[in-house]
Amino acid sequence: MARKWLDYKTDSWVQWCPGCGDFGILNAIYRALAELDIDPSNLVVVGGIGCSSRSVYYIKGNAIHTIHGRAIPVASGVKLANPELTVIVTGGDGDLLGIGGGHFVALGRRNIDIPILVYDNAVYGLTKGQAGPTLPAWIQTKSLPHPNVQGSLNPLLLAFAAGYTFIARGYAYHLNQLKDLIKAAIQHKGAALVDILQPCPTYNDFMTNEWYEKRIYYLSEDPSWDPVVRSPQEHKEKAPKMLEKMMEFDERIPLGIFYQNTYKETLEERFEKIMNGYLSSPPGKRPLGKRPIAHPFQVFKEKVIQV
Amino acid sequence: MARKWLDYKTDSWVQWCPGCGDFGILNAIYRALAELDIDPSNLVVVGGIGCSSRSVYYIKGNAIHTIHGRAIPVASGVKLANPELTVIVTGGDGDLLGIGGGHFVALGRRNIDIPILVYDNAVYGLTKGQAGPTLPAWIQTKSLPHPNVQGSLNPLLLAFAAGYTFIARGYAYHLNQLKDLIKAAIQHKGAALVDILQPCPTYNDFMTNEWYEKRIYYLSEDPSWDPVVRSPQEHKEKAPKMLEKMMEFDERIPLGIFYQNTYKETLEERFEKIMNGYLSSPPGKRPLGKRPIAHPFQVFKEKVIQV
Amino acid sequence: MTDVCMIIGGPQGGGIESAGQVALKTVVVKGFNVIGTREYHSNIMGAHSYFHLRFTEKPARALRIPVDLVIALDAESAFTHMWDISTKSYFVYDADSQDQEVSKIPSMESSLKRRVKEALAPKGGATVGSAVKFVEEKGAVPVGLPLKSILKKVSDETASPLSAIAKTVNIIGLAAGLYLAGVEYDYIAKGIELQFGNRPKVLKPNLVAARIAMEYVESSFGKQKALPNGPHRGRSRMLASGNDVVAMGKVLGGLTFQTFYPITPSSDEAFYVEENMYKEDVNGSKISILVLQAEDELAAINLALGAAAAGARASTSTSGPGFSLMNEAISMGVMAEIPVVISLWMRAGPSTGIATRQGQQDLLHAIFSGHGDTPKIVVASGDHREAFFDAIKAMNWAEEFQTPVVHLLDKYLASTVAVLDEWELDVSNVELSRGKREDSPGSEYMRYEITEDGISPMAPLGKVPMLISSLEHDEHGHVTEDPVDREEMVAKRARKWETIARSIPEEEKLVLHGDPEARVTIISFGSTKQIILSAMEELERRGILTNFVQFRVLSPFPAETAKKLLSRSEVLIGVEMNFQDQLSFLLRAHTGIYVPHRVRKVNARPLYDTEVVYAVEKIVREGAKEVVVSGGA
Amino acid sequence: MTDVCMIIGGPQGGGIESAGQVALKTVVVKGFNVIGTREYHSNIMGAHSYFHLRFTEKPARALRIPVDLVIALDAESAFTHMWDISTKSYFVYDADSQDQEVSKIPSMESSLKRRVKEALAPKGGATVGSAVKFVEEKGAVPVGLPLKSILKKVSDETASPLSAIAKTVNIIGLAAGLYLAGVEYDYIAKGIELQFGNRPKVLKPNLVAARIAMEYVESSFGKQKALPNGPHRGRSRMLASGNDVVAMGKVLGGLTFQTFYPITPSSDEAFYVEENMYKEDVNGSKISILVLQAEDELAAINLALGAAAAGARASTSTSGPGFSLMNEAISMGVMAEIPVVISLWMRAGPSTGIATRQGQQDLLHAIFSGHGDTPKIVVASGDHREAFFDAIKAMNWAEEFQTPVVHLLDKYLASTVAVLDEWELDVSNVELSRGKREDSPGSEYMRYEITEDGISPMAPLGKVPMLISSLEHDEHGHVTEDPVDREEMVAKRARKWETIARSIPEEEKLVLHGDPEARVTIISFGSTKQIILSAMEELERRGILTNFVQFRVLSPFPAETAKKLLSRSEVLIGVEMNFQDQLSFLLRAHTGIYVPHRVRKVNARPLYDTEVVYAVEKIVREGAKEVVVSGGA
Ligand SMILES: Cc1ncc(C[n+]2csc(CCOP(=O)(O)OP(=O)(O)O)c2C)c(N)n1
Ligand SMILES: Cc1ncc(C[n+]2csc(CCOP(=O)(O)OP(=O)(O)O)c2C)c(N)n1
Ligand code: SF4
Ligand code: SF4
Ligand SMILES: [Mg+2]
Ligand SMILES: [Mg+2]
Repeated sequence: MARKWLDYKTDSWVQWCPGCGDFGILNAIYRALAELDIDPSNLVVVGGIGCSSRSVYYIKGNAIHTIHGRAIPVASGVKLANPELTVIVTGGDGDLLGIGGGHFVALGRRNIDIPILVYDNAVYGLTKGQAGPTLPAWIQTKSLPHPNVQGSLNPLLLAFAAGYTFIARGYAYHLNQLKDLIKAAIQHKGAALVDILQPCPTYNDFMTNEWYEKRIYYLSEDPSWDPVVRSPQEHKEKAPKMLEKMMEFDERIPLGIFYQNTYKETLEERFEKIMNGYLSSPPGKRPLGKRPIAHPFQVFKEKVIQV
Repeated sequence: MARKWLDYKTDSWVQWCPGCGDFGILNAIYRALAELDIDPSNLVVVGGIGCSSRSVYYIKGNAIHTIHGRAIPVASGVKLANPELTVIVTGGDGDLLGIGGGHFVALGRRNIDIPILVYDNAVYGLTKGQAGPTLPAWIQTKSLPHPNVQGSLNPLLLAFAAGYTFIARGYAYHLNQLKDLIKAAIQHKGAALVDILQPCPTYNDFMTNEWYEKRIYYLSEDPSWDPVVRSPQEHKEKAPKMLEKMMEFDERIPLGIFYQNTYKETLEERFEKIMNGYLSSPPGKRPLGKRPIAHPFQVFKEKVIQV
Repeated sequence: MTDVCMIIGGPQGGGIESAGQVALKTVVVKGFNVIGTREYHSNIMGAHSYFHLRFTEKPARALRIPVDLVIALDAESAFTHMWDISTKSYFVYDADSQDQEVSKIPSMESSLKRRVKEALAPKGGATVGSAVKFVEEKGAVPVGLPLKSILKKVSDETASPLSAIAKTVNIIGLAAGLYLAGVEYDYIAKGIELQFGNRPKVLKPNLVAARIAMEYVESSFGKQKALPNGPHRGRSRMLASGNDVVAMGKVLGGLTFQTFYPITPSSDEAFYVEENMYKEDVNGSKISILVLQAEDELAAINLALGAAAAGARASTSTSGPGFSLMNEAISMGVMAEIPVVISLWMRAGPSTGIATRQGQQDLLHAIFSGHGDTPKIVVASGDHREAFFDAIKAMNWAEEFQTPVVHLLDKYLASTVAVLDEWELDVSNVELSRGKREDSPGSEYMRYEITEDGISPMAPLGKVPMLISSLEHDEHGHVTEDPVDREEMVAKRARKWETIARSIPEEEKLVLHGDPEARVTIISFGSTKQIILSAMEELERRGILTNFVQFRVLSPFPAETAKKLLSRSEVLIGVEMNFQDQLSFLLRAHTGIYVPHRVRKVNARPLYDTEVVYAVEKIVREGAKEVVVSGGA
Repeated sequence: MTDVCMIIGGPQGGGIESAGQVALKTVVVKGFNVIGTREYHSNIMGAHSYFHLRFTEKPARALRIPVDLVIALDAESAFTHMWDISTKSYFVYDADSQDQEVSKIPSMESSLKRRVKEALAPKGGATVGSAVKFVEEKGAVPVGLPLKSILKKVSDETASPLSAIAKTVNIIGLAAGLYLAGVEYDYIAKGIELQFGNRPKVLKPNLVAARIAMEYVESSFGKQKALPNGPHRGRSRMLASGNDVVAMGKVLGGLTFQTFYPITPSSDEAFYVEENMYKEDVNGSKISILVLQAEDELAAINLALGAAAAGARASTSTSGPGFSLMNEAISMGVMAEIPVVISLWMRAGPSTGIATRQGQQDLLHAIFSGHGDTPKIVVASGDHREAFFDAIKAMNWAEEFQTPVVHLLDKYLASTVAVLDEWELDVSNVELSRGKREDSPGSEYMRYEITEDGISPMAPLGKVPMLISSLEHDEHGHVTEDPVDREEMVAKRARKWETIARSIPEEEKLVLHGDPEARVTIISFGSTKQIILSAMEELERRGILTNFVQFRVLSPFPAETAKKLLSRSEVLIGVEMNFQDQLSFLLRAHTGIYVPHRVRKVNARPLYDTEVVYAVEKIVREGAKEVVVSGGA
């Protein structure tokens, strides 16, 4: 019997403020998991530190609550040690694009099969509302003593530059559409970004629900929109248009899948190529013998001299 | 009397391997500095750790040899403390885009007036030739026991995504063209990237001089190429074409200035707006009094209660 | 003599912080000394938090549990604090919550729920009603406030909808409680005005709410005897947290460059610097400090190092996790000899631990941070006054000795508000210095000139070409691997360290409090100071004469003076809020002196003077070796 | 008895490494024990480097200076090593470089140049010729090789252009030197074959070069007396560096996941694991280890932690700067109780320091790494054999105790090649273990179950839902801030630490070498072991009986046993390669025992047995308190 979304809800108290966009994201995750009928024992949700990262306690499955900014390397370790697991990263814009920015970039180069769900509220929620890396310059949200003097970065372009093979943007309060994006990201084989615009009613009094609702629209409204690239050639042809869409973030903010590359191999597949049998007997599942399998003289023969 | 390029050469022994592309870059830097007639006392070259980062000892001026990956924050500290200084970062692809990737991204958001010269040899030279973040997947250079299973990232796109306002690519052995690019990067007000393709004859036996020479060409060969954007509108219009060029890296590799944004303010200018007089009396130059200027009760009045 | 300790508890975001502020201001206006702190979850809204406050005529040095007054604004607070009540105390609670069951409160920690259920089982089930019985049996007077009807009245009187004035429950509870403690309406009104004075729309309903609450208490429980005013009236006084005073020290101590990456409990310090970063005219001078939020702590400290090299007086501020990330740059600071102050606000670890709670577990990590023989100055402040002056001293030392200085502070100090008198913060004798700063270096300038005291003149960047290096270098700063150069530079840095050890006066490194002749000696460091001092008074009353060696500079360690001061002690007791007895370890390493008795607190709550009294008695009278104290909710 | 110490020096990239390898192999084939290390600059090409080697019939434990043979392939080497020569030694140099002036050598460190100039001024100027006079006066026999004409001959004989065989100068020098030391051509040829056997194009000219060089020496200096063969023949022997043996220990000890970020002197360990990461059939089993180069050290350790949580046997490997960056994750490893081995290869710090040179300055940093009360296991290997077995033990301990384990090693061990006999690496009694690993957890599984020994059963991810947390947590791993939960978990971790301290046998923690009755006791840790053992033999010969307490596990510290072992000692001497006397500090902190005498080496060069002998004599006979030794070029 297939699982229901409620099967993914834990009985932990959900610590978010009333109206927080994170609730919408969490619900969308539940539903995506249910539709994919993922076995909670096989699911590993890895979070950093932040309001958003607490999601790990609210989703039935395995959870690792790591340290600030390091969810991606920890998740990568999990996935590479046991590629059969479904590994998902949940975290904030500060966590994943600020302090964790270097790892965010490195994941693209690796193209490990992990979806990264960025709860993008443009502020540092849990530490009381400082500017996040996606807060535009000169905006002064509630907690700031001065307008933001630092500019914002574009997570979609960043992911593209780094080599992510799935790039999407969703909106926290659009449960169904977001659910579909998360589902697609999980199903995609490779590093996937879903940048989720998430109102933080407590601290971000600029990018509010109203602000977003006025701007957002779906790429899929254009019936000709096809984000999938199946070959380098197709990539080349489609990329400019996709990038143009990724850059659109002002009066109009597009949502949906911007880019999906289906031909690039994952790191797991590459390892299988250089280490036959890696996928079937990965590092996390290889049994440990009672004793070393051989004497070093037998194994490291090139170091041995017959005198 | 204007300075000559030799005025920027120190008498340190230059520790690079014969034929190393770094020599070309160093020479181009000397010449750019000479043409701009920059006072060595006013020049601060900040390096990370790597073959390339040793440049700091070879350029007459102030030098900070920092730690691996941290040249950008250290340089940013210098520049913000004293914006009158000409601050330049020299470093490797591993240093600036690998371990320092997070800071590379953050600099774009800030748009501090610092040119970043990436000596991009696609390997970790000083540690004996491991794969760098710009080495394409499946390439097996000399030192690697297996082909590179990790993919490469695109420094130009990364810079664009992060918010750099000047983005260029040069070639180590094209002294004159490279000199011009570096000059333009120094003259540009804001965060500038010059990604410099740099053959490492000792370890990168794939991306050799021959390999590059077959592929590279200059954007300026197209007389209509104009990388400058002077307004958001112009930005919008020109960006797709620019991005297309940034993505070109296969049989053809374009060199030159891809993008220059002249309307975005630097962080220094933004600080001046919220702190009148910052530029004329910056943190590094403010004199320290002999005593605190006032009693805390006089300064932090909102904490004082008249009982 | 007045000496009242109280707790007001409620959900995060429910006005506990401002109720606490109003309480602080009220009792200060009434002429008392006060100390108050907020305990809260790492959460933005909904989890339990409480303000813990003590006011008295004497110096307000420490908090204690049990308290004389609990104000429980919601059911969770009633359950959480039912153990904290003393005999002859008031327990104010929401009468409407009478039937609320502990199992129905989602935000409560499950093991606390278990404990409540166990404790209340004999009372017929875990409801607020049972909790009230529980405290009553302990001798407390329960005071049920019909919050709903009081709010209704407030709504009527202010002609505002209920939803608009619902937030005044915190003041209702507070006013009721303070009234029971003998504080008259006028003082509370003054406290409310001081808090909300600049927001008239908020001020009005709160004043009304306070009055109605007090009237209700008076009508139901009779008119309370007014407390005589405290002695501390007729002057200006400051209420400031530890975060605040460190920021003040930095601002007045000449800081020009501050970086931070947000982290509890350090960020409020950085924010307060940021709020004060720019002031056109202070005594004819200008305050202008560049405050920059970094992308991470690696950047935060490297930015500060870069700025310092360029001549700025620079600092950064963090907590354990961020400090861990700074290790490599600290090592660079030592090697490249760049001044920087790192304010390290400790909290409960390891790792993320409990981000918003007390711990003193980073002492040894701070001292041994950074690979490769990296001595650095570590100074720990004992209270607000020290924290203020140490913030200035740390900057002086950093620049005089061209070295990283760790200013060790903690969550308790960070969020504890103390009252300070003008003379306590007198800066007229404070000197600001930069040591061998060289503003006009000649062309022969060498950044790492070998000198007898190990300290080289330091010029800012931009004057004359120079080399600064994280690699081993010669006098010029040029990289060298030569064994003789290397040994000379190691020796230079070692001499510098001796200079530092010699230059910082012993009396700044450690302080003996109390009777030098006492046979019982307590050693400790950091924010336990005032708590221990307070306990010592009580211990003396109970016939145990103690003294207390407070370690202020932990590195360089004042070994000889410590030996001297401790030589006469017969019962040596270490009081620490970590489980590795880090100070005792350090003391023994430097002096050989073993500390046989330990008082530990590791439950991530503040230390109370009552606990120190209890533990020291247990040690002195019963010979206990180790006493773990566990107070606090 | 044969006991020869030699140096062969030349520019980086000039074949010094392979000359050293050939020398090692040659003398092993000739039946000797050998030890050899490479000293080099943090540079790819051109800077000076040298191979330092000793062969003997007895165990080859240590290097020494002065040496019996210097082979200077270029002028810089001749200048650099002119002090290193003993009386009755050979000084082989390039006769064509006779007139080369020190001031004309760009790659040389300027202060070394100064010293050379000073030393050679009386000899009429700083040329190689003067250096030759200098060594001659010291009693050495200079042997000038006309490299150019020898190369010409090689070119002629091999019918290859000069440029193609120019690289054989290293073998020319080596062969000439070895011949002078009494090694016959056949052995050298064997050494060359072992080194270049799989590259016939390289092999041939090198054989020719060696022969011509030896013929030249014979014809110019007469036929040398052949050294009798050493006793160690007729069996298989292994030549491996410290990097190699640790990699071997990992591979055979069941490692399945290794990460690294390149850094000297650790990366060669990771590379050797990588070279051996995949082997189809070893005794019917398969080796399959995922080796991943991370983007930085933060990622390296976090990747390993993630993999370990998912069931892998995981390690990472780094040096000081990288280790500094790992602090925060180490703290997480302690809190979240995740096994991981960190091989920490120390080098000369602080900061980037001298990346390719020796130092032992990270002991205290390793122990106190990570904020917030974070005890972890730290084990230091004394030699190759220990390093091999410790690499396995470290993985066992990490998994048995679910904790980070720091395996402390250093640059000297890393690049020192030793000869190992089969029985020395016998693994037949080595057990591999994972402690309370739970592969079939039930649905009630709790990751942090509170147990008496503090260790909870550990299941890999993917079996049954579980929570792993860096925040303070309850038994399930669920975040909690409850004070009682908190104290229980602190106590659990403290009990676990006691379990660790109890479970690791004392005899693995420290070892007493030498006569227990000796009145002079040396303490040390890490790679100084064999050097001290070697010095002890010589000291005994000189009438000073010593023993030596080698500390192997530094955390948990074996305080009681140390006290026992040290109680009888009258002269206690610490030998350390750092300036903070880190081991002595630790010893005193744990036992109160003060180490009054210190031998320090801080010039970033290996320690020599001759230096230990010198220093101990100075202490024992003259009562010196502190002796700094400074040998090495
Ligand atoms: C190393 C480190 N630095 C700082 C912190 C403090 N911290 C906790 S959450 C957070 C930011 C959270 O912002 P974001 O990732 O955007 O998540 P949000 O709360 O907005 O969901 C910070 C800085 C930390 N835990 N660790
Ligand atoms: C924290 C830290 N990790 C690793 C190293 C070792 N290291 C020195 S240089 C280098 C890589 C250099 O590569 P790159 O930046 O590309 O410069 P290149 O040598 O190629 O010019 C590394 C990993 C270090 N010094 N510090
Ligand atoms: S602070 Fe913002 S992001 Fe955090 S829980 Fe509250 S509303 Fe959500
Ligand atoms: S290793 Fe490569 S990058 Fe480094 S100096 Fe040599 S050629 Fe240049
Ligand atoms: Mg956020
Ligand atoms: Mg490189």
